[in-house]
Amino acid sequence: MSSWGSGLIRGLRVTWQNLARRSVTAQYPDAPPELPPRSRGVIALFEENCTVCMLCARECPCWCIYIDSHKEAVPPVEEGARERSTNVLDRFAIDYSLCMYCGICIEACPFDALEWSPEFEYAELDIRDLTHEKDRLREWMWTVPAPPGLDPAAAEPKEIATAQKAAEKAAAASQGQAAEETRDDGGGS
Amino acid sequence: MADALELALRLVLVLGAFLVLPLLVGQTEHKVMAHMQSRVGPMYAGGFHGWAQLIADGVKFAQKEDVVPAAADGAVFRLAPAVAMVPYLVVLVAIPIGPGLVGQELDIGLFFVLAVMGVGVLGTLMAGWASANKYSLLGGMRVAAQLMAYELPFVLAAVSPAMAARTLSLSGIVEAWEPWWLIWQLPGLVVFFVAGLAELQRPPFDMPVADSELVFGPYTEYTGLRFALFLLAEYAGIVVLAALTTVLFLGGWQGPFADQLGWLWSLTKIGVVALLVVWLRVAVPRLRADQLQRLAWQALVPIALFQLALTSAVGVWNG
Amino acid sequence: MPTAAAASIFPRLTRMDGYYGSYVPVLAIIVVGAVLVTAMFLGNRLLRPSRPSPEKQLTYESGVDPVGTGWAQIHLRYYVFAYLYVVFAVDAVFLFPWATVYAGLGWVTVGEMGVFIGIIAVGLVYAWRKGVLAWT
Amino acid sequence: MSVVGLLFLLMGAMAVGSALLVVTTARLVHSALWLVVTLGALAGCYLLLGAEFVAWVQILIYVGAVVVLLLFALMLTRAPTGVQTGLTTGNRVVAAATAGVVGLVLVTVVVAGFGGARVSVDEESVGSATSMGDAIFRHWVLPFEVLSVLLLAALVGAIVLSRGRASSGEETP
Repeated sequence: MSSWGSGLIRGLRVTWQNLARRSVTAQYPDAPPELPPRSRGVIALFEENCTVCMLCARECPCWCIYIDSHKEAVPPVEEGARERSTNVLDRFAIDYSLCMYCGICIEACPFDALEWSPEFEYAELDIRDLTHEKDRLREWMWTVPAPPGLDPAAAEPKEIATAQKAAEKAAAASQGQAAEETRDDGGGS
Repeated sequence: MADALELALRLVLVLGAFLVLPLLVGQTEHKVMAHMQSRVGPMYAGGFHGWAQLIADGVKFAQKEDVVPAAADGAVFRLAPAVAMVPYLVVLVAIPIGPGLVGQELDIGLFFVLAVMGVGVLGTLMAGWASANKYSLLGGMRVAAQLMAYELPFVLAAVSPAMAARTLSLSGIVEAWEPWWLIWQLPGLVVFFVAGLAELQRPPFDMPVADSELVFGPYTEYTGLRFALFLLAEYAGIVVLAALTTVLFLGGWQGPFADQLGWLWSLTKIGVVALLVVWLRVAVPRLRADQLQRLAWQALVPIALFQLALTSAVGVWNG
Repeated sequence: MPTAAAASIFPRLTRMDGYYGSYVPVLAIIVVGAVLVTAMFLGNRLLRPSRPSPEKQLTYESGVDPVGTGWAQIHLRYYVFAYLYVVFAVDAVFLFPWATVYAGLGWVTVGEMGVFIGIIAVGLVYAWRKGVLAWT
Repeated sequence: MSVVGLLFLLMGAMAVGSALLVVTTARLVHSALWLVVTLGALAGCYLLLGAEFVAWVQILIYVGAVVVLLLFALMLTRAPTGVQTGLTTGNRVVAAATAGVVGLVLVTVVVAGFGGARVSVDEESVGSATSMGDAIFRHWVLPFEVLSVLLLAALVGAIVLSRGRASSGEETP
C-alpha cells in the first residue's frame, strides 16, 4: 500500500513537471519536420540508369513494381558485326498503395536507378493516383539528397584503400627502381 | 409573474452552467493532459491553441449518423444516454455557488444530490445491456460492480460534513464551514473524492471503459449525438463532483470578500478540484477489479467510519 | 441571509415559499432536462444522414463477425459485495437524519448509532472470516 | 382539485401503469427498468405527501441500489436479450385475483389505521430529515436497533446461501 502511495506521488510530480516545461512538439504543417538522413519517403527512379533487368520487380515482396519494355535493335558498332538488341523502358510504375517501403528494390538495383527520396507528402484522394508512373518517379529524383559524407572516424572505403595500396606499391616500385638506377649509376662510375 | 421570471432566470443559469462548465473542463483536460504528457493537444480549431475543439466536436457529433445495431434493444439503447445525462443537470439545481446563489435551496439538499447522482449509473447499465455487445455487457457489469464498491464510502463520507454542520442543507454546510475543517475532515475529503472518482468511472477507476480491454465498455456501440451525451454526462459528472467536494469540504464560497466574490471563490475551488481530477487521470494507472474492491472495503469504508466517529465525538463535545 | 450584497443582486434567488414551492424548480429542471434531450435528438434527426446497411448495424466485435449472441455469462464473483452494499446502503441512510440531531441528543445517541453500525459490522466481520471478501 | 392533488393522481397512475408493465413485459430487463419508473413514481407520491426524506431514500436505495442490484443479477444470469415466452403461465386469472385481494387487504388496513389522519404539509416539512431524526432517536430507538439485527440476519443469510451454491438469489432487504 505504501509503495502504491509513493508511486502516486511520483506520478503526480512527474506530470506536474511536464506541465511546467515547454512542450517541444513540432508543428508539422506549419513547420517542416526535420527528417533524419536516409528517410524513406518515396522511391525515385533515375530512368537513364535503368536497364530493365527486372531485378527490382522480381525482388519486390509486394509486387508493386510494374515494368513494361520492348527490345530495340542497335546498329552494330563495327562494320559487318552482328546487330545488337537493347531493352527500352516503356513503363516503370510503383503502386504506393501496395508498397511497404522495405527498400529491397533499391538494394537490388545493380545500376543505382532507384533511390530513396525523403519526400513524404504525396497523399491522394483517389487510391489510383498513388500509382506513380515513370515521369513522376523521375521527378522525385530531383529531391534525392546527395549521399551523406563519410564519418570522419570511419575506416577508409575499400576502393580508396585498394587504390591507395596500389599507388603506394607503384610509388615504392618506382622509387626502388630509381634507387637501383642510382646505385647502378654509382656502381658504374 | 415575477416569480415565474425569476424561476426562468434560475433555470437558464443552471442550464447554462450545465452546458458550459463541462465544456471548460473538457477543454482543460485536452490541454492540461497534453502538456502533462509533453504534447500540445489540439491546436487548430478556433485559431488560438485549439480553444474551439470541443465546439467543433459537438458540431461533428450532431451531424453524424446514428447507428443502432440490429441486435440491440432499440428503445432502451436510445434512451440510455438521456438517463445518464439528465441526473447531473438535476443535481446542479441544488448546488450553491454563492451566498444565495443557488438554483433552489433544499433543506435536504445533500441527500437529494446523493440520491439523484445514483440514478445516472442506470443509464450506463442500460447502455451496457441494450447494446447486445459482449464488450458493452462486460463494461456494464464492471460499472455495477464498481458502484457497489464505491457508493457506500461515498455516502458515508458525505455524512461527515453534514454532521459537523448539523444540517443537510448544502448552503447551511458552507455557512457552518470553518478553515480548520480542512484538517479534521481531511480523511472524509479524501474518501469522498476517491469514491466520487470511482463513481464517475474516471481514471484510475475507468475499468468499465478500459479501452485496451473493452474498446469503450458500455459505450462501444454508440455513435454521434448519443455518444456525445455520454461524454457530456462524464464531464458534467466531474463538475458535479468538484462542486460537491467544494461545497462539503472546501468551504464553497468562503474566502476573503465572500459577500461580493463568493461565486468566484466557488468557481475557483471547483476548477482546482476538476484540475486534480484531470491530473490524476494522467498520473495514475488503472486499477484492477480486485484492487478496486480491496481499496473500497479495506481502506475507504474503514476510513469513512473512522471519520464519522471523529466527527460525532467532536460534534457532541461542542454540544 | 448574512450576505446582503449578493442577495440584492439576485433578489429572492434563494428559495421559493413553502415545501411545495421549494420543489417547483426541481420539477422544472427535470422538465427542462427532458425538453433539452428531446430537442437535441430532434435536431440531430434533422441534421444527420441515415443510410443503414446490414454491415453497419452488425454488432461490433473488433472487426470480426460476431460470434454467438451478445450475451456473455460471468462468474458470480462479486455477488456478495452486492449484498454487502445494499445492506450498508440501508444502514447509511439512517446516518442522515441522525446527523442533523445527534449533537443535541448527546453521547447516548452516538452510542445508539454505534450499536447499530456495530451489529451490522458483525456481518462484515463474518463475511471476512468466511473468506467471501477475498478475491478468488 | 389542487395542483398537488392532480400531480398525485398523475404519479399514482404512473406507478400503477408501470407496475402493470413490470409484470406483463416479456423481457426481463425491461421489467427491471419499468420497476425504476414505478419506484420513481412512488417517490414522487411520497414527495407530494410531504415525506421528503423518505422520497429521496426511495430514490437512493431502491432506484440507486436495489434496481442496480437487480439489473446486475439479471445480467449475471442466463437472461437472454430477446423476448422470453416462458415467463407467462396460464395462471393469469388466479394471479390477478390474488393481487386484488392482497391490495384490498392492504388498502383496508391502511384506511382503518390512518384513515382520518390529516397532516399539514405546506407549513413545515413534516417528513424532513430533522423531524425523522427526532422521531427515530427520541421515540423509536428500539425498533431502530432491532432493524440492525434484521439487516445482519439478511446479510448472514445471503452469505450462507451464496456460499452453498452459486445462486442468483433474491433481494434481501
